[in-house]
Amino acid sequence: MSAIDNIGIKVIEAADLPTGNVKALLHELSGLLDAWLSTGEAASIDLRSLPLTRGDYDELGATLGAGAVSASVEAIGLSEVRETRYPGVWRVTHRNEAGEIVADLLEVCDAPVILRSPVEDAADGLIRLKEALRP
Amino acid sequence: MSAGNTTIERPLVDKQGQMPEAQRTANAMKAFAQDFGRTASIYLESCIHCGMCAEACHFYEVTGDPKYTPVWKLEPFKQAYKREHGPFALFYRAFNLKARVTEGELEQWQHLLYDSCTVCGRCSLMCPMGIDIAGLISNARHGMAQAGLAPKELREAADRGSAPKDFKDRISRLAAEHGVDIPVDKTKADILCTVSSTEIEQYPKSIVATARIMKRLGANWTFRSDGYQANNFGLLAGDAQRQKEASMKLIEAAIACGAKTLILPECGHAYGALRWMGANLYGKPLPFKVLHISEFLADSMRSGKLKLKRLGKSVTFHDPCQSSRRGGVIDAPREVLAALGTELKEMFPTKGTNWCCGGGGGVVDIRRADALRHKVFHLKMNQIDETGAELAVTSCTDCRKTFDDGQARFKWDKSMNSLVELVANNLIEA
Amino acid sequence: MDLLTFVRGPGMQWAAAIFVVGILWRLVGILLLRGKKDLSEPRKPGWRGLRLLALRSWPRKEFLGGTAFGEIMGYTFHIGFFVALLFYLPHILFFEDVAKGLIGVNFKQVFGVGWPYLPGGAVYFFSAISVAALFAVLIHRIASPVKRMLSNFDDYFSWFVTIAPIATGMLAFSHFGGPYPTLLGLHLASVELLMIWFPFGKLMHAFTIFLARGTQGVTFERKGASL
Amino acid sequence: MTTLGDTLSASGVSRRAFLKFCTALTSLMALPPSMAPAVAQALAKAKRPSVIWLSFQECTGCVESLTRTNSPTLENLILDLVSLDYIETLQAASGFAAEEARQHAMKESNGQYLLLVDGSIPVADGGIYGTLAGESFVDMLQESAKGAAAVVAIGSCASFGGLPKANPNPTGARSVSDIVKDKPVINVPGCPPIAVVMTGVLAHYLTFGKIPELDAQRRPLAFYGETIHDRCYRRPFYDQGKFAKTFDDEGARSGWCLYELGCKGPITHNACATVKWNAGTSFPIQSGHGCLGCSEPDFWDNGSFYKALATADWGGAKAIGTAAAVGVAVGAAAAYAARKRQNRVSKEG
Repeated sequence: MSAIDNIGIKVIEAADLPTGNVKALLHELSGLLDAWLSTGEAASIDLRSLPLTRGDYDELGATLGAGAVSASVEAIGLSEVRETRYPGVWRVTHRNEAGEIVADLLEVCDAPVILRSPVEDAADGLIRLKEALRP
Repeated sequence: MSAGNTTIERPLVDKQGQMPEAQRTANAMKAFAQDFGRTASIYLESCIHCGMCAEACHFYEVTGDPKYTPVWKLEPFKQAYKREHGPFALFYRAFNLKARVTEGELEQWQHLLYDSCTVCGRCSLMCPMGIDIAGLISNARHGMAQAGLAPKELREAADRGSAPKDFKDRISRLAAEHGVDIPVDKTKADILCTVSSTEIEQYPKSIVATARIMKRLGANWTFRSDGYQANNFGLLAGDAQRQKEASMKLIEAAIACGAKTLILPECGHAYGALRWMGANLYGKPLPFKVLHISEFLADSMRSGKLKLKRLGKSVTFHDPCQSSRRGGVIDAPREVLAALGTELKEMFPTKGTNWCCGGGGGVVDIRRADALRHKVFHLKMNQIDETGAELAVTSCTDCRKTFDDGQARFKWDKSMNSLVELVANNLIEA
Repeated sequence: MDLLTFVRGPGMQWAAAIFVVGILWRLVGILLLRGKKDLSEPRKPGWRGLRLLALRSWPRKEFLGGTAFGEIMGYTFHIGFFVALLFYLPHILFFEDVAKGLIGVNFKQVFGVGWPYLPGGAVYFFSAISVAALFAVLIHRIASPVKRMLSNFDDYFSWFVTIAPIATGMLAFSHFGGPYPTLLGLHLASVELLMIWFPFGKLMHAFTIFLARGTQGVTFERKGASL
Repeated sequence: MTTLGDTLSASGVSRRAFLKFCTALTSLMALPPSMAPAVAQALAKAKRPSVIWLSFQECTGCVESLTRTNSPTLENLILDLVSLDYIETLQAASGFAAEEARQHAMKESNGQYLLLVDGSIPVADGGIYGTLAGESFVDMLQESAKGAAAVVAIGSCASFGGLPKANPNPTGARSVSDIVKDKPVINVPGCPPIAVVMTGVLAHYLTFGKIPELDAQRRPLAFYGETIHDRCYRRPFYDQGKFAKTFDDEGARSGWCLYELGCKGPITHNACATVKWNAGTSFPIQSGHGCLGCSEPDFWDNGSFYKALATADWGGAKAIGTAAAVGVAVGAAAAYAARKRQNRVSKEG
């Protein structure tokens, strides 16, 4: 990426300009939140399937803000889970070992699945715990 | 197809000459072909079937019958053109996109091209594409006449040639009767006057009036028995040969007496026949000026030679289609009426868009067309009544015949006056 | 070769060729016919007569009664159609390409400023009123006894080839009714159908109107007759 | 055949990691996020298919785009999942050993393996313009396709013939679907296709064991269902009529639509506008250049990349000139014939 920067003409990255898609996204989020509260049906939006520019992402971040919880999960790369200012709306960003985003989601639920400890891992953990207890 | 409620004594279609059907269509095609050419082609290639010309036609206006749509009257001529002469004629013939003209079709179109068309040109004025439909109607009539399918009355009148034969005796009797000098057959004269056969038969006073006016002006004028009839039944019937014969008589008579001006009488189509078609029949520009008598009166007025008493009456002028709308003589009669000190109350519509009286183009002479013509006449009566003028004036004998016939039939309280007689009766004697 | 590639390539080439051949064939086929010279003495000397071209474009008040519908619908269609055709950027780009190809001139060089254009929404509106007027006219053509009697295949087919490009253009613009490439392909196909039919039907009135009004204008003005 | 789940857990990948992997895969395959559990369940049971990659008349752009040697990413992880038994460009073995490995793989999982092809197949002069170890590409493809469960044509060359097939196509280049008629063929066009799209298609086949939904050109609808124009972030400028006139005018600098500069976005089906290139960095339009339409058939022959989509090829001045001449000539002939016929008819009728 660095090579591009030292080209003479500085092209104003049009991608920085917000395109107004965020407003539509917030409407959808309010709909999903409403559905979750009334039917308990969780849902999530894959941000990378939408034509969002960097300006849109910044605007999204600004409007959703930060809530009470922010967690990081270390599993084949870092995954950040942050609750937004609106409880029940979570921002989950998965990265791989190289730090590149492989999935970027907005989840509407009580708590994103990635935070829960899977039963299989717990079973393996139990085996290891018992071994550690053996003298 | 029968015109309203009158019973039809004779067969619907008039036919002349004993010839097989194929011969009639061949003759029609022969005449149509003579009228093909760039102008007819430009017009016939431009119709977009918008139907607006019907809105201008008085026959459609009073009947609402779609068959009276002006451009529909051209159908046989248009068919012939598309098959024989258009840029795609080869394909029209090869795939028979337009059928050949049939005799049955021509017969059917006799009613449309004659009884229900006064060739008044109002449709040409309306056509958004600028097609001179009236002009093409005259062309179409050539085919009908050549095929021996012209209405009986017009065919006989056309074949009769100049009438009445005893023109000279009639004029001398008239002169004696009215104590006015009416020169006939002077070898030399500045002005050759002409009459309409209708004037001789029905309105002799117009001739006397003309004579008085000429005498008052001290003009060196004459009638010529070798060329006196200005109205042209060849034109009305669509017989180009008869039309030429009639016009050539006038032209030769004028040349014979060395006239510098030829004055046409109060007649609509006579003006068009000589003023605008004369030179083309003659083959070279006419060596004399041609004037409608209303133009001559207006000129005399303007030059101060003619002084008129002031009538002080309200007047409305009916514009004869051929001289006004299609001929361009619109202002002259109005100048004369002004000189007569009348208050002109124009009809609506008037001048170039005036409704036709319904009798022009030979229709007034076709007996079987009477019922249809009478329907149209209502338009005229309402129009004139609405002006509330005391006097109704026009400058065409066919119109006067139509108005008199209408007045008699509908017991109309108004009667139509002739401009020339009005002028003659109000001359200020020197 | 899919539809869009065909209509943008050979389809357009053939349509343009037939369009040009047809129009010139018909116009030359008319103009080279035998003309008759008028020997009568004109009422006003001098060759004039093109006033009728303009005069006949506006309805007379005496005729307004019967013709108001036709005039209004006619103008609504033509104005809507030509605004959409001449002020929509993709169309302008096509005409500029043709102009540069034929006469090697770019509109900008000649007038210093590019050909003005309207935003898509405005063009869509003009197209819509144009389509509405066309439907009104079709219904009138069927309902009115006069028009129905006069009408033949040419009238209805010409109506179809005229409305098709506008309708498909609107669909393509709004990406409605199928994938865009197909809609654009249909739009161009309908334009090519119009170009192919144009010289052989009543659409030629776009050219003959000047000839016919001109001829009547000259002959009538020569006589001082009403225009 | 060990399942994928066994392989992953054997290599110490926790269930949570596997779940995260499936979420990423679902996003990759452009499926709705709610599908992640279904993907996980299917993936756990999937068997590691054998994959054979044949490279024919190609520029290795597709392989380059797929492997993206500069940074190992999820794509490599996918490649670890499948046992890539033969890829001539990347494999260490060569010559007889390589051919032997390929024959072995084909025999071993006959009817099961996935055949990936990039590059077009020259058929002119008996396929002489493309041979490997004496065997022409045409024969190699037909032979390898016999035992394949499905064939994936990677890149515009394999999908539609691409550059080699561009006019005048001296080698008689053909696309895979022109030759393989009896096997399901998935086209993944693009010049090259986006890495994520390639792995997404592979992952889909791998996860669900069947072919994703395809459009008329056999392209997966998940990635090629919509045009660039439909998903382009500059679309609002197109609708307002704001167009860049040159590549560095005020319009271009403020990111206006590139329609006038020849962008083929409206007629090009691909996922560049959303998935973007180089892990979401950018895509041609975002970098200021119009889309070339590289995932559409014969895009090389579809007119200049810099002529607006609207300017169809109307034939040029010469063609219109000749047409005009022909029109006048035929018109004159018609008028002449009409005059002659007029003379005849006006005499005899």
